[in-house]
Amino acid sequence: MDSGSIAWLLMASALVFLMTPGLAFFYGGLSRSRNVISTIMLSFMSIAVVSVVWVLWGYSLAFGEGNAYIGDLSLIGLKGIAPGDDMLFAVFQMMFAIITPALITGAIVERFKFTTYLVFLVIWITVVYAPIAHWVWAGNGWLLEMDALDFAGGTVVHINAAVAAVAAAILVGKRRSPGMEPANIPYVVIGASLLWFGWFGFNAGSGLAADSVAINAFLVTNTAAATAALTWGILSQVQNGKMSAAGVATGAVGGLVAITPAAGAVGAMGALGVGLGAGLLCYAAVLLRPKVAIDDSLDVFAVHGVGGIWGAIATGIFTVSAFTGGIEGLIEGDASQLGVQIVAVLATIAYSFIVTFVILKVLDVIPGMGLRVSEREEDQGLDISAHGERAFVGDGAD
Amino acid sequence: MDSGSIAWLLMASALVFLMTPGLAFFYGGLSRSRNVISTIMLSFMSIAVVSVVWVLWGYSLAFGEGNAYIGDLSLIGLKGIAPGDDMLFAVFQMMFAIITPALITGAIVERFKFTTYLVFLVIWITVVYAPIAHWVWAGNGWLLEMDALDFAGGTVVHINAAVAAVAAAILVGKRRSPGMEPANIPYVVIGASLLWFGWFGFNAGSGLAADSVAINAFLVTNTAAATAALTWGILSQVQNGKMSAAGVATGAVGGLVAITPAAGAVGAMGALGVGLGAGLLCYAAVLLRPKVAIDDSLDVFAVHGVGGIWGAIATGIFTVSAFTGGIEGLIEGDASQLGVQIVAVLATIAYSFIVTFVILKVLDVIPGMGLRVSEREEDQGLDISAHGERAFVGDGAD
Amino acid sequence: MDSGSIAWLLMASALVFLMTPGLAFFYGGLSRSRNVISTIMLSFMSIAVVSVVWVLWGYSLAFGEGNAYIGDLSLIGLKGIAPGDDMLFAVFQMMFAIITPALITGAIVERFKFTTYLVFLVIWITVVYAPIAHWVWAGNGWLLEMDALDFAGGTVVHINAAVAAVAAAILVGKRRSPGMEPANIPYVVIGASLLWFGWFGFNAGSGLAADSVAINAFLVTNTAAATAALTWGILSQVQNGKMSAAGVATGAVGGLVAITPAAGAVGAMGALGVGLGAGLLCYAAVLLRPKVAIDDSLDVFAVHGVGGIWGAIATGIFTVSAFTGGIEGLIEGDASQLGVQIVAVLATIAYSFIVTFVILKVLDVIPGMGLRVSEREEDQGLDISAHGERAFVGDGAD
Amino acid sequence: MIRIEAIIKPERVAHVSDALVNAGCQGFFYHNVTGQGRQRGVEVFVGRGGQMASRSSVPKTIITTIVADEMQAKVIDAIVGAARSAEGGEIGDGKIFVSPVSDAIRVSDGQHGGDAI
Amino acid sequence: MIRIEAIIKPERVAHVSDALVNAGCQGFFYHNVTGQGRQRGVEVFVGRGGQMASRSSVPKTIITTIVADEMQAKVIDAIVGAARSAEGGEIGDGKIFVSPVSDAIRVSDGQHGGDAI
Amino acid sequence: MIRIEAIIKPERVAHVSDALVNAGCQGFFYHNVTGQGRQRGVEVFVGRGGQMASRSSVPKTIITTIVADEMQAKVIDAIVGAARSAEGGEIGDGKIFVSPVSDAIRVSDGQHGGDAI
Ligand SMILES: Nc1ncnc2c1ncn2[C@@H]1O[C@H](COP(=O)(O)OP(=O)(O)O)[C@@H](O)[C@H]1O
Ligand SMILES: Nc1ncnc2c1ncn2[C@@H]1O[C@H](COP(=O)(O)OP(=O)(O)O)[C@@H](O)[C@H]1O
Ligand SMILES: Nc1ncnc2c1ncn2[C@@H]1O[C@H](COP(=O)(O)OP(=O)(O)O)[C@@H](O)[C@H]1O
Repeated sequence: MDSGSIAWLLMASALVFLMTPGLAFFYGGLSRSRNVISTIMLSFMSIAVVSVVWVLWGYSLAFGEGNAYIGDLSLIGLKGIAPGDDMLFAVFQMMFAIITPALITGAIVERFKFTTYLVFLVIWITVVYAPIAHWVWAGNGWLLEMDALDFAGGTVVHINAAVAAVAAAILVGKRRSPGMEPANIPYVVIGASLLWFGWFGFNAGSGLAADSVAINAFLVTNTAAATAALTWGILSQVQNGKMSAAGVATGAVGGLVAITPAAGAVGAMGALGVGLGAGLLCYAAVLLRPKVAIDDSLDVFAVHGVGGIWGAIATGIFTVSAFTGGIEGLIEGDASQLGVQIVAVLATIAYSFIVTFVILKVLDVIPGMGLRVSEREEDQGLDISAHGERAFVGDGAD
Repeated sequence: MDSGSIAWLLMASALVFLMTPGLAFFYGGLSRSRNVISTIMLSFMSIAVVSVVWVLWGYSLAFGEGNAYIGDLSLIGLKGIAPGDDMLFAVFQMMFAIITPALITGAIVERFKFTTYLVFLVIWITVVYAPIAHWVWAGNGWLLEMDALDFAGGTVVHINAAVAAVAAAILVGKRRSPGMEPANIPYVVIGASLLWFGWFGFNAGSGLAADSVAINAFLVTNTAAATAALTWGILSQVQNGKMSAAGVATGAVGGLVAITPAAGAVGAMGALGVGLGAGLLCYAAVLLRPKVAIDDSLDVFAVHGVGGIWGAIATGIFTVSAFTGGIEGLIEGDASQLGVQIVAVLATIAYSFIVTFVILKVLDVIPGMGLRVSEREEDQGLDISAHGERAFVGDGAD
Repeated sequence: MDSGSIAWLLMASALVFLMTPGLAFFYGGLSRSRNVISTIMLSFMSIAVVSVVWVLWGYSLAFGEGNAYIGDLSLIGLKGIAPGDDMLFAVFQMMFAIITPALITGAIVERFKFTTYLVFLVIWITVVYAPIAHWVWAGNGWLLEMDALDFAGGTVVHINAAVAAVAAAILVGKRRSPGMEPANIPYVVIGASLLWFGWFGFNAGSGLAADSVAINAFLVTNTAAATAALTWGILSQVQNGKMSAAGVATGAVGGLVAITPAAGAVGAMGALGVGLGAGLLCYAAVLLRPKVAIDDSLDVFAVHGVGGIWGAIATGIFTVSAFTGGIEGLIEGDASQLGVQIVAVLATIAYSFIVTFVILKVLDVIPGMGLRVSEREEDQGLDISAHGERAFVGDGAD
Repeated sequence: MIRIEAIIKPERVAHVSDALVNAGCQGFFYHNVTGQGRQRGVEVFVGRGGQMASRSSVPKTIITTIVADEMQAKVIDAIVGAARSAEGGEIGDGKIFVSPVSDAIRVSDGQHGGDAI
Repeated sequence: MIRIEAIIKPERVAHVSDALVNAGCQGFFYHNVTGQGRQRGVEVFVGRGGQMASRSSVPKTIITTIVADEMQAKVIDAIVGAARSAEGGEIGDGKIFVSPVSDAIRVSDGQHGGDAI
Repeated sequence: MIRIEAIIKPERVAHVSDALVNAGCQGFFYHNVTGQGRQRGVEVFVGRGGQMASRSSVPKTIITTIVADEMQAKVIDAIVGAARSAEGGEIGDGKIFVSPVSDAIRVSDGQHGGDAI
């Protein structure tokens, strides 16, 4: 890699890193005030845990030679990876591995047992994330071989996390008494802003070079996010006569999710379409969610699942062959890419749901583990019961 | 562009992007607590709205061929702009177009009707921002042809926004009962910090290359901001015996505004002068503002107007011909550049004020529009009345 | 420098800049609520003051030719430094000079007199920071000549600040009534996150190029931080049955401190060792601190001192000759580097402690200065008494 | 001596405190509470902001003043005048409660009784 | 008329306010306080999170309702039932205080006395 | 039973609560309010921090304890002693109000009256 691309990839890695604290604040602001710290920690600890796992064996399992379905242990401890392009790739990819399980946590806030979660993190990265990353991005991965397009991780990151979130929400059960209003809307907005900012690295870094692909990815990322945010805002205003800030922030995230797989395959006009669809579909999904019996508390599926699936399909629709070196989308007249995209989505959904479900079932019955805190701890709020801290201390004596 | 410059411009674009959330928090912290969300949303929605307008027709109007006064519609939808240098320029410029109207909103917080604001955004970018950007930065713009120096947008962004802010404050009228103390000083500081951080991209990216011009712009940006912050702090301490954190943050922003047009034309010593002047003048302007009948609530004119005008003039004074390829400043003995700078300032002021005034007058009388919320909504606070949300929910039940 | 390296260094400078606001929030969140602004301002004003001092004479004293112990005044006002590599180096180094005294302030929050602090800043940068920076990083500095390894400033920044913090805490005395719980844990987490984010620039920028050294530094920085955060989290959970978010954030900072001198000399496995050691040692130090009579309020020594010393020694242990161009560490069989590292640490400790102590002693007796606020001001909280502001204003009337 | 406590809309605090001063009130204090009464219908967005719900409890502010018995009518009139919505009185405008106080002491000089308030 | 004021654990507010509504309470309000009583033992991390300490004062919520005298027993029963810990009553569950109120006035229509509450 | 309510400077809470414990007070609670009285002159920066203004209302803390009637003098003395400014008493040090309480109930065991406080 030339020094310009190294500079951009270093920076893009730092940007993707910042997305996880951004997510921590996004989710933290949406929780009720007695669970703000615990929600933040669910994301923040993903940085600590996954960084270590990735260096030790995660990268090797995801990107080691292996076979079409999983890597191997040849690169354990990053053995044999000298400072250079491969190491930079390992670093950039690490940031993706960090944020993916953090996304899941939106479904289980305010009641999941924290220590069990830490164990879950280790296992999930190993047996769910690493294989799916291998399928999509490793040279010999079976989905890559099928020419499935997933520029920056729509399936690996978003659909994967969203489906795992549903499995986790089913198994941990509903919150006993969910708060009504989000605790801190400014946190939601700063969280969404940091996510958006970091997503420039996520998408525009995924071409692994500072070149015209990166420039286009940057433009379409911003366009789709803005379009989806605006769409959500207008829907909110029209339906309720008020424009929810949390809603607009959510719309932006939905747009970012949807453009992720397509960022290397569409232009600005395609991005408008992707963003518009994301705004409409995620909005509808969030409205429908309370009608479902599953307490996916912060709407992980409605945003990352619906947005991610829409993005994967939209990639099949809007793909411009000029960007993809020949692969055509539906609009250009070729429906076959759409089929490939759907296979990739379905495979991810099936694998992620089943394996996540099994992991959690097992953790639930292991003595000393268990998925759920006690009633008392839940009532008290996890900030005090699991972390021994209060988010905001402002009484006279302090 | 080589890959190093692409890397820097991608990053600079992301940095300038982050300035608008930074501004949202800067302004949000200065508002009273029942209007924190609404103040944040005035900035945040500029990202959503202007990003879309820019891609659709804004960029074309600003940078299409056209004539000396405005571009044309040849680049509508970014048609014909392949991924590459031009697209990168369009992205970088988009971030400037986003933050400019967001700056205006400081003058109208706590009472402007949100839906009207969204319409205003679309119109203002189209008929005020795009033409002025064309004058100053398009190859055939009349101010560029005059050799007016505006490295990173002192006139286009700051003076323009400040003058529009005055027009808007006049038309929307005073707040019924302004809060006394800012709601959240830490937000003001983090906002100012993100602005400062992003301004490195704003100024050091404006040379469109990772080269010695960028390095110098980076240095002088920091120097002017620090000098102005320190100047304000000392004035505050001497006059009141206490040093206001909001004041120091404001001083920094004033310094950043003032160095913006000069960042490509002065060295470190010039930056000290620019910063010192900005600190003194903005401080004085903020002190004088309550004596004026116009409720420019968060002192947009005192900071961006006064700072911007000072910066444009200072550029005429401190310009070093070694940086500008021959153009000399007053200190080097040539007064003519000062004259050119003044023409650019006056043209911007006149155009921006008149056109903004007319736009708002028209919006005020269109049925269903109107500039101002009802008394009841203003009393209740716009967070609840326009956004259906409370910034901080911390009562026992939540 | 090629444009890729310029791009990276510009960005790295911006990243290191952002660390100081990050620190402001990290420390601000750990204070009690009536001192949040004042704690933030102690860091923030370091940006304003040190930026100016650095340009005027600080850089010259640190990196001017001079002798083995200090630079000279040849580069005063950055005279003769044309825009280019040297200016970029001056900018990058400026950011280090800014954060170092800000680190000290954790030891003196809630009682140190603000105006005296500003004077202290100017003197300390001049007579403590600049010489030590010269020893370690200037071409003719005596520690550099000894081949002491301090890649990114473990001694210059962290040990130096920590020792000065102890001197300051001794002289200013204990707080009259320390708050029990931190005022705002989310601020602590966002502060730590911005520190971590910025530290990528701090360490991976210190090789002054976008190359394989930077890539490795980036990887080991993240690895050590994550390992230390995880170590602290586990210790906290095992000892108390709860996992403190402030603790995990502190662990991360400890890991970042420890890897700083080693980032150019170790690989990923070495970073795991450095991080593990940092987590264990800083945790132990924080536990022991209350047993000491010195009120180093926010544990500057326990984190930056202990972490920094451990990092310097660990560099002697884990250094891999492949990275350092021949210098071997203890594990590779050469104990001599360890000796050199210890000399560097001891010299820094002795010089920093003694000179800081003397400076403060003198400031204490100068009429109008003095180190400590009045009892009344301390009781009232420094936010109101020194800054005339309240951090959070949320009562009905506002 | 009596305590007069008014639970009002937060946006009316400034009006009410001005009215108290005009009515000759020596001192008072206020703080925010969450109240529930007949008023239904502060519509707020819930969750991610997709849909609105009506909160049964709404933010209110309580303003409390301790006055001499004979001030009761005057103070209540002042509060009612200032707290009532511009539109002429509506549900949720608030309530005033009066209760007995047996003594008051000023901390600074230890003065007791009526002189202390 | 009487004021019934219950100082309870914050996490019980929703239960208690439901119970008040069921007991026929017209209105009430609540806010957070910091309380100190016999309860010792909210363990919190201090400083940088290295060690825990027991806070003598703990976060509590006060919920207040003004009711007619004859409601006293019913309301108190309702509160006790809803505020007591699932486990069957423990230190720190809170206290209820009853005190006299001499008048109530509704701001919107100026109505006085029992009809106003 | 009486309620003793002291409105004091926030920075004195720790002193006052220690004094209450020493005076044998079983329990108490406190919360922040905004108060207005004779005290003028907390100077705060307004707007962007260019100029200062004197706030007529200032942050205060109310600390409340319910005690047996005979404790009145002792508790008031304790509060006055702890709340008065080091300098020996000044405007703004606060006020103490005493009012009647008719009953107290402990939630955990349902105990009534004097034994409950
Ligand atoms: N009996 C009561 N006890 C305590 N607070 C009450 C009582 N009745 C009403 N309130 C408070 O007064 C506020 C206003 O009362 P509400 O019934 O909404 O409207 P109105 O003031 O028109 O009667 C409520 O939010 C509630 O907190
Ligand atoms: N005499 C009192 N006056 C005021 N508040 C009290 C009094 N006694 C208790 N409280 C409050 O009630 C809360 C619960 O009391 P506590 O003694 O902890 O447990 P219990 O409710 O089992 O007696 C305390 O936090 C305190 O704030
Ligand atoms: N009559 C009153 N009713 C309610 N609160 C009062 C009354 N008088 C004073 N206060 C409260 O007591 C606080 C202190 O009173 P202030 O008049 O400032 O000084 P002092 O305590 O010296 O009289 C005020 O902030 C106010 O909130």
